[in-house]
Amino acid sequence: MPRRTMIEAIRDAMDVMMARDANVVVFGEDVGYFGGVFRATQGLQAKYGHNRCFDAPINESGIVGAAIGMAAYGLRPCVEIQFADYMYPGYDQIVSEAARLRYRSNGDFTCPLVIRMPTGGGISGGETHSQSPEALFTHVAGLKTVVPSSPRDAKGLLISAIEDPDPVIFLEPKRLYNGPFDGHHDRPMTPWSKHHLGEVPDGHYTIPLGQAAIRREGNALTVLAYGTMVHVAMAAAVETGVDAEIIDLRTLVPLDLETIAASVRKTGRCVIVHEATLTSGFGAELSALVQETCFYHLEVPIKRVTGWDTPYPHAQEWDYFPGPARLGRALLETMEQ
Amino acid sequence: MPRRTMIEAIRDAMDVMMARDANVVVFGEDVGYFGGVFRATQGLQAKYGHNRCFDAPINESGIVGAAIGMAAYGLRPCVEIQFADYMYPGYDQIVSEAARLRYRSNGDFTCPLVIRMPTGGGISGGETHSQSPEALFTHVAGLKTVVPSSPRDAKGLLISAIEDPDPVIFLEPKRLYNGPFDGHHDRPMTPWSKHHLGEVPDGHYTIPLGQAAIRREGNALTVLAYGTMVHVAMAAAVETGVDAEIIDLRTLVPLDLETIAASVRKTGRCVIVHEATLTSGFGAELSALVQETCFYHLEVPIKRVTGWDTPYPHAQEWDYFPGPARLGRALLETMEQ
Amino acid sequence: MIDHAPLTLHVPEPAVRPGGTPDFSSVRIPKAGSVARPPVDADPESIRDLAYSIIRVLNRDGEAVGPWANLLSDSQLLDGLRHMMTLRAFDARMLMSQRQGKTSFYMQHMGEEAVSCAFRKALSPGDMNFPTYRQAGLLIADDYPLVDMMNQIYSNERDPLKGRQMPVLYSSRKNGFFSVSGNLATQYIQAVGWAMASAIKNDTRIAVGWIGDGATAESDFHAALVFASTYKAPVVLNIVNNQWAISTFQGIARGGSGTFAARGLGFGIPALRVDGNDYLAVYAVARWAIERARRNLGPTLIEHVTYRVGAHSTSDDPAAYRPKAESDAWPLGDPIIRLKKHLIVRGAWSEERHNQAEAEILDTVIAAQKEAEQHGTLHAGGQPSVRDMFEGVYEQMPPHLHRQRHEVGV
Amino acid sequence: MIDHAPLTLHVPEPAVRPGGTPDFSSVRIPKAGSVARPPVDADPESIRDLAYSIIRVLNRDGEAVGPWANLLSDSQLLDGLRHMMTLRAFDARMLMSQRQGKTSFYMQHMGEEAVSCAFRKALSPGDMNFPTYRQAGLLIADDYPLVDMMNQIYSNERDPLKGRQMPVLYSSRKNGFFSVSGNLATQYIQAVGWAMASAIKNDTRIAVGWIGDGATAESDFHAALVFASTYKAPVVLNIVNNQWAISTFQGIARGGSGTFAARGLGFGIPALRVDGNDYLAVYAVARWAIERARRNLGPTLIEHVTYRVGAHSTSDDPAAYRPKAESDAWPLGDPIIRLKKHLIVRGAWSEERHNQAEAEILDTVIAAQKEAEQHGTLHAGGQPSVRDMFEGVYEQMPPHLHRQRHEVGV
Ligand SMILES: Cc1ncc(C[n+]2csc(CCOP(=O)(O)OP(=O)(O)O)c2C)c(N)n1
Ligand SMILES: Cc1ncc(C[n+]2csc(CCOP(=O)(O)OP(=O)(O)O)c2C)c(N)n1
Ligand SMILES: [Mg+2]
Ligand SMILES: [Mg+2]
Repeated sequence: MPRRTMIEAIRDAMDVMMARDANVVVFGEDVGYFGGVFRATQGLQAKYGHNRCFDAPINESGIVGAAIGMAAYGLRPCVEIQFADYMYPGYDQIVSEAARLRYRSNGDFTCPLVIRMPTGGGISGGETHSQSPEALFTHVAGLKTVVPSSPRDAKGLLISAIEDPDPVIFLEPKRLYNGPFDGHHDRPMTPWSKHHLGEVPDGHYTIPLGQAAIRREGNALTVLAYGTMVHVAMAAAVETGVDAEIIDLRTLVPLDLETIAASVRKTGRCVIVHEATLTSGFGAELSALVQETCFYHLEVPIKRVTGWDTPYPHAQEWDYFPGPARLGRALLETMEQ
Repeated sequence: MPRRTMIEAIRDAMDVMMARDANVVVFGEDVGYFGGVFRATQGLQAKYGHNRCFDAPINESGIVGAAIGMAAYGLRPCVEIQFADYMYPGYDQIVSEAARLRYRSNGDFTCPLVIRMPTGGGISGGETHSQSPEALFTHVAGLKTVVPSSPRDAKGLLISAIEDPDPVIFLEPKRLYNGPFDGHHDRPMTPWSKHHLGEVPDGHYTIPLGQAAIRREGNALTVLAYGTMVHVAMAAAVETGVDAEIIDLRTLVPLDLETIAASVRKTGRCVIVHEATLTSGFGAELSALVQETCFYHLEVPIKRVTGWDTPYPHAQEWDYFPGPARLGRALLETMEQ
Repeated sequence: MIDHAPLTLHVPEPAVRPGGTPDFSSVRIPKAGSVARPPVDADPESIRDLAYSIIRVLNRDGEAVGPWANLLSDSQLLDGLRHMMTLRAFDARMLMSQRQGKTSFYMQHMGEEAVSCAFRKALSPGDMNFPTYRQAGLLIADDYPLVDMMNQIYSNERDPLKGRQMPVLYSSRKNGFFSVSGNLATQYIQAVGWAMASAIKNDTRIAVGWIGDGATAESDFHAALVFASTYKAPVVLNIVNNQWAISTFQGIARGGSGTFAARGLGFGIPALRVDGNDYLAVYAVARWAIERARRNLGPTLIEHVTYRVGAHSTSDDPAAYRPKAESDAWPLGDPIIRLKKHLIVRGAWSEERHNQAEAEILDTVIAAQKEAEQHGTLHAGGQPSVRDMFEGVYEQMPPHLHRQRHEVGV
Repeated sequence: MIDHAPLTLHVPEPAVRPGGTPDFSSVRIPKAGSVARPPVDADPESIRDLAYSIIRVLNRDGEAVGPWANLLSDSQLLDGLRHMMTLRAFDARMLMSQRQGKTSFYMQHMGEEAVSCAFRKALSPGDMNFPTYRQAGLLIADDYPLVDMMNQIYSNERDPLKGRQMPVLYSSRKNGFFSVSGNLATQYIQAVGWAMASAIKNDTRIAVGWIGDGATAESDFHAALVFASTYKAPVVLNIVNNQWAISTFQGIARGGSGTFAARGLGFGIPALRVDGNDYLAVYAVARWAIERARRNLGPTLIEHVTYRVGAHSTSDDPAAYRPKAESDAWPLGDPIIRLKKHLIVRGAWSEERHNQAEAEILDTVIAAQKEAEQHGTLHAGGQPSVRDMFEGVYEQMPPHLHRQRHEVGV
């Protein structure tokens, strides 16, 4: 099976969908001729024409707002926000318009729209190229929120997202674009070609939204992770020797609560990890749900291991980032309690 | 002591501060001559001049952005967003600018800014006049988030907010403007003049940010509430006869976790109530924190009683609103477990 | 810089406030027929004066004059009159319903009826409007059933929007009427996006954006103009300048620019101002702009100069912020009276027929109202279900909403 | 509408792409000295042609000509030259540092040095700039220590911003340099707010906003123009049109409008275009606009026409999206070479002195760099502390941050 980086897989998903469906259009800042600052759309303009893949003015509200109009017309726009940190100017269009159009019009108009955005830190990007704003989407009824952790998932999930009849926020952990980064920033990087989930089938396939994947089976403890943190969790489990079951959520809304609950009922212990700021992060929702559904199976408190409640710093990046050492300590503490 | 409605108390807070500090300025849509659609700023332009209280163009990003510039200059702007539902166009300025200015400039520039916004439903306002977006602020490092539940608190907290050296989001439950609404929408409304917290001292006083208030002592169960839900909780406790301790959080960030934890350790049971959508609402953070700090004291699962994961509907308002009946059932269920 | 006088803040204020005497003498009103009609492919730079004038067709004597006249037949004009009268009667009844507690909220069009009624008639089937809450004339002039509008306003069991949306925020795709948002200006850029989609698909349908004078200050107005200008989108962008936002006069949004239409000039977008109380002028300008869009010549910005005679909504009382007599002093008159007069001058109408039509229209509106009320009003009779609240958030209900609906037992 | 041809989408494209031959022959460059200098209180409508021309002072022969000339003495011009040369040398060293891994990121000014260096000299103490990431000339021309800039770039133990902020996003209140945001355009409306505050306080200080051509598409650009126009804020709003956003040419942001300056016209804001590679012209136009603001005449919009010779940042390679030779073909030349030539023509400078100055400046920059590097670079030597990460989120650290800091044990 062909090996692809996550960027290649994402590009391939758009390519496959643009070829299959003339209503799929792709635009955003620098995505046309140049192919995007992370090159996710490279070659698409040349292949499908200026009509289907083009540069947008630097106006995130305009990008999302225009895409909503296109979606209402009947297209399936898949737009790029250059960094998730820059989605805020478009947040009103996402929350007040895309998310509620079907509901408020009782299905008279709908919004099949995908908004891709690179997310997460680890690239020395400071406070404006590192954020993980997923919780700002999961709170909004009407949105689906997806965070892939591998090339194979990224392609299958993105195809599902483009085919979905409702707006999907597609958060791409940029630190995973080129390899399964596990938080060991001081070690040489493993490329996707050496990882089994770097195997990406050609052509059309989907991974359904709303299904988690168990990345590692274990009996002692459940780790809930998504995106980059899946790989950090794998490293932490190996390094600590904790018999952790690692669940890759893949989709935050809708959430695969069944898989989560089954695992926590089995292990009785749960650690949640994400890169976003702690307070009101998606970990809070996960913690609340696990507590609500598995209360009588929990042996020790659920722990959250996350970015701190500060902006994402430039120089102290690795102190902010919840890496394998910090997560490993949490795993051991949870086992020792 | 004088009795005031919550609107009068809020107006009085601005009046007191404008009189004390020439750097306090007030502006927003319709706040000048007219005094705001809820009349919170009525009379301030006449009293302090067009320089200190004026109408703004309908541009929430402009209102917040200009206020940030003014705060950086050295003023203390206290601006109004007409409805919390309309803050989204200004969200970028709040999150990316106001919240991070002190941090990113290492205190070279600061942002003493208050953003007032009417919040919550119960006025047949449908999806765009009813929202409770507090969790979208609590997730953002650098912001403080306040939700008063009475005239007395509203005035004291707003004065604290205006005097605070950092940006404060001040969410005013609009259903409380005229009385301590407890969710019984079919009963005649009690005015603030009949409620002891409608007694509002004249002149300057503060209620510190970050201190919760116990509104009702109880031993059987702890209810965590804020804003309108404080009064709903009071009604539910009385109506069910559950010996509930009701904590009015008043400030969500910084949070008075000590008061919360002490209560839950005492009661062993906790119900959280808010009007916002369930998923990733502030209740999730509260649940996670209670679970983390009181795990070994919890006898039954923490319950969340909230608005549903739908937009706020127009006709089905009272099915959406977590009223005393629904909360009462949750209290009883929590006691029965 | 010690030699400079201190700076001062300039805060624009309307000429008069309650207690004062309205005075519109400074408002320049060009003579009907006096503004040239350029070819639709004129260079925007060559017609920039249109952004500072007012295109008018009906003169004081009720005659249609000048290069923008003579586009509509008697029967078309009679239709137009009927639409405007229907909208006004509809508004009056629904205002009353709101006061009677049959719904929560209402927004009327008094004085602005010509804008949406006339514009609608210049469009073709399949074109899509992105309206605000004050363009119900688009539906009425397209013969959308009054009873369905009322069902929506009442949030009753037949409400096409299932009680989810506030009154007057209609939606009707098949009438080219995009779901109205409660948020200002958001729909302006969506209109541009829809138009871009039509161009991408090599369609011939065009889009129409609508915005109020106050809402032009919103940032999405800019987004729309940028995108429309860059991609030459086939869209007509309407600004309805009814002189007031809520309590805020248009000077706060307009600032130092002479007109709202002028905003288009910085984008190379042809910009026209039209007498919004002149059915014929609105229609003529609409036709011109729509033809531009349809011929792939790109966007046009139109400022409709009109006046909001009533309150902003049922939630405010304009007496608190402007003189009561201001609407009477408004120099562009009433659109219904002006069209009626024109039709009489044309010999196609009379006072008697007008009175009769008024009575008939009222009957029609009342009949619709009775029918709607049989299906319930906001707090009485048939209601949308609680189930409807949970449905339609997504096409397929996800598990968490299933759980929540189950919790309620519906 | 069956008789209409199908619509098509217009997507602007630059004249040439890699492989093509750069051609700026369609760019209208007015003769130096040919644009009139109106009084600062001229009616904006009467000077709208300034938004479509280019104010230039230095002609091809290096002479300063026309009504905008003769404002600066030899020594002021020599200072200007030194500032620009320092900025260029600084950029070169820091680019190299970035390539050596001493920091994560850098953004250079090559070709645009005149804009910020000249503008700064027209300001008075206390005035406040709201810059983007490409106006370090504002600091250098104000004699801000190079070593402090480098400390920031290196995020080292002396970084005034404690390692929190990305390289080049400086902040220096005392130099009238507002904390640079990583988000585009947000600071434009903040500048207007700061200016309004100054007016509210009857101060005499003015504010200056800065934005790039690409970022004018952002909505906060509109917010700024609306507020500036409405409140006649004492602010100068600069657009640095360096022809490119990242890979996106200016046509995508500009659309059908002839120029970026034209955007101001729809707001009644006087708008000027200036040769951004002409130190004297930038200074003259800055003086004009600043005087307008200071005299309470309100905002001015200035489009600085220049060219980004280097990459957008260290993260991109322009060869991927434009011909390599494009910068050489750029018709406005190099700002340093032009000012140098002018000074030689004036008899105040020579090739030898220039070479000597270049060497001296390089020495100064290298000395600063050595000093900075003693305090560490991004991954080596002195570092800001982990404690610094937790501090400064609020004035007083709230309990939850205390707990988190405690968890880390710092
Ligand atoms: C984003 C947003 N901000 C504020 C409001 C509140 N609001 C509703 S209508 C209105 C005034 C709009 O005035 P204008 O655009 O002139 O339209 P008109 O009502 O006159 O037709 C305001 C401020 C809103 N609906 N949305
Ligand atoms: C809100 C936002 N969107 C996108 C970006 C990413 N970005 C950084 S610089 C840039 C291009 C800006 O171009 P221009 O305004 O012309 O400035 P220049 O770099 O040419 O000086 C982009 C798209 C950003 N920083 N902020
Ligand atoms: Mg209006
Ligand atoms: Mg640029």
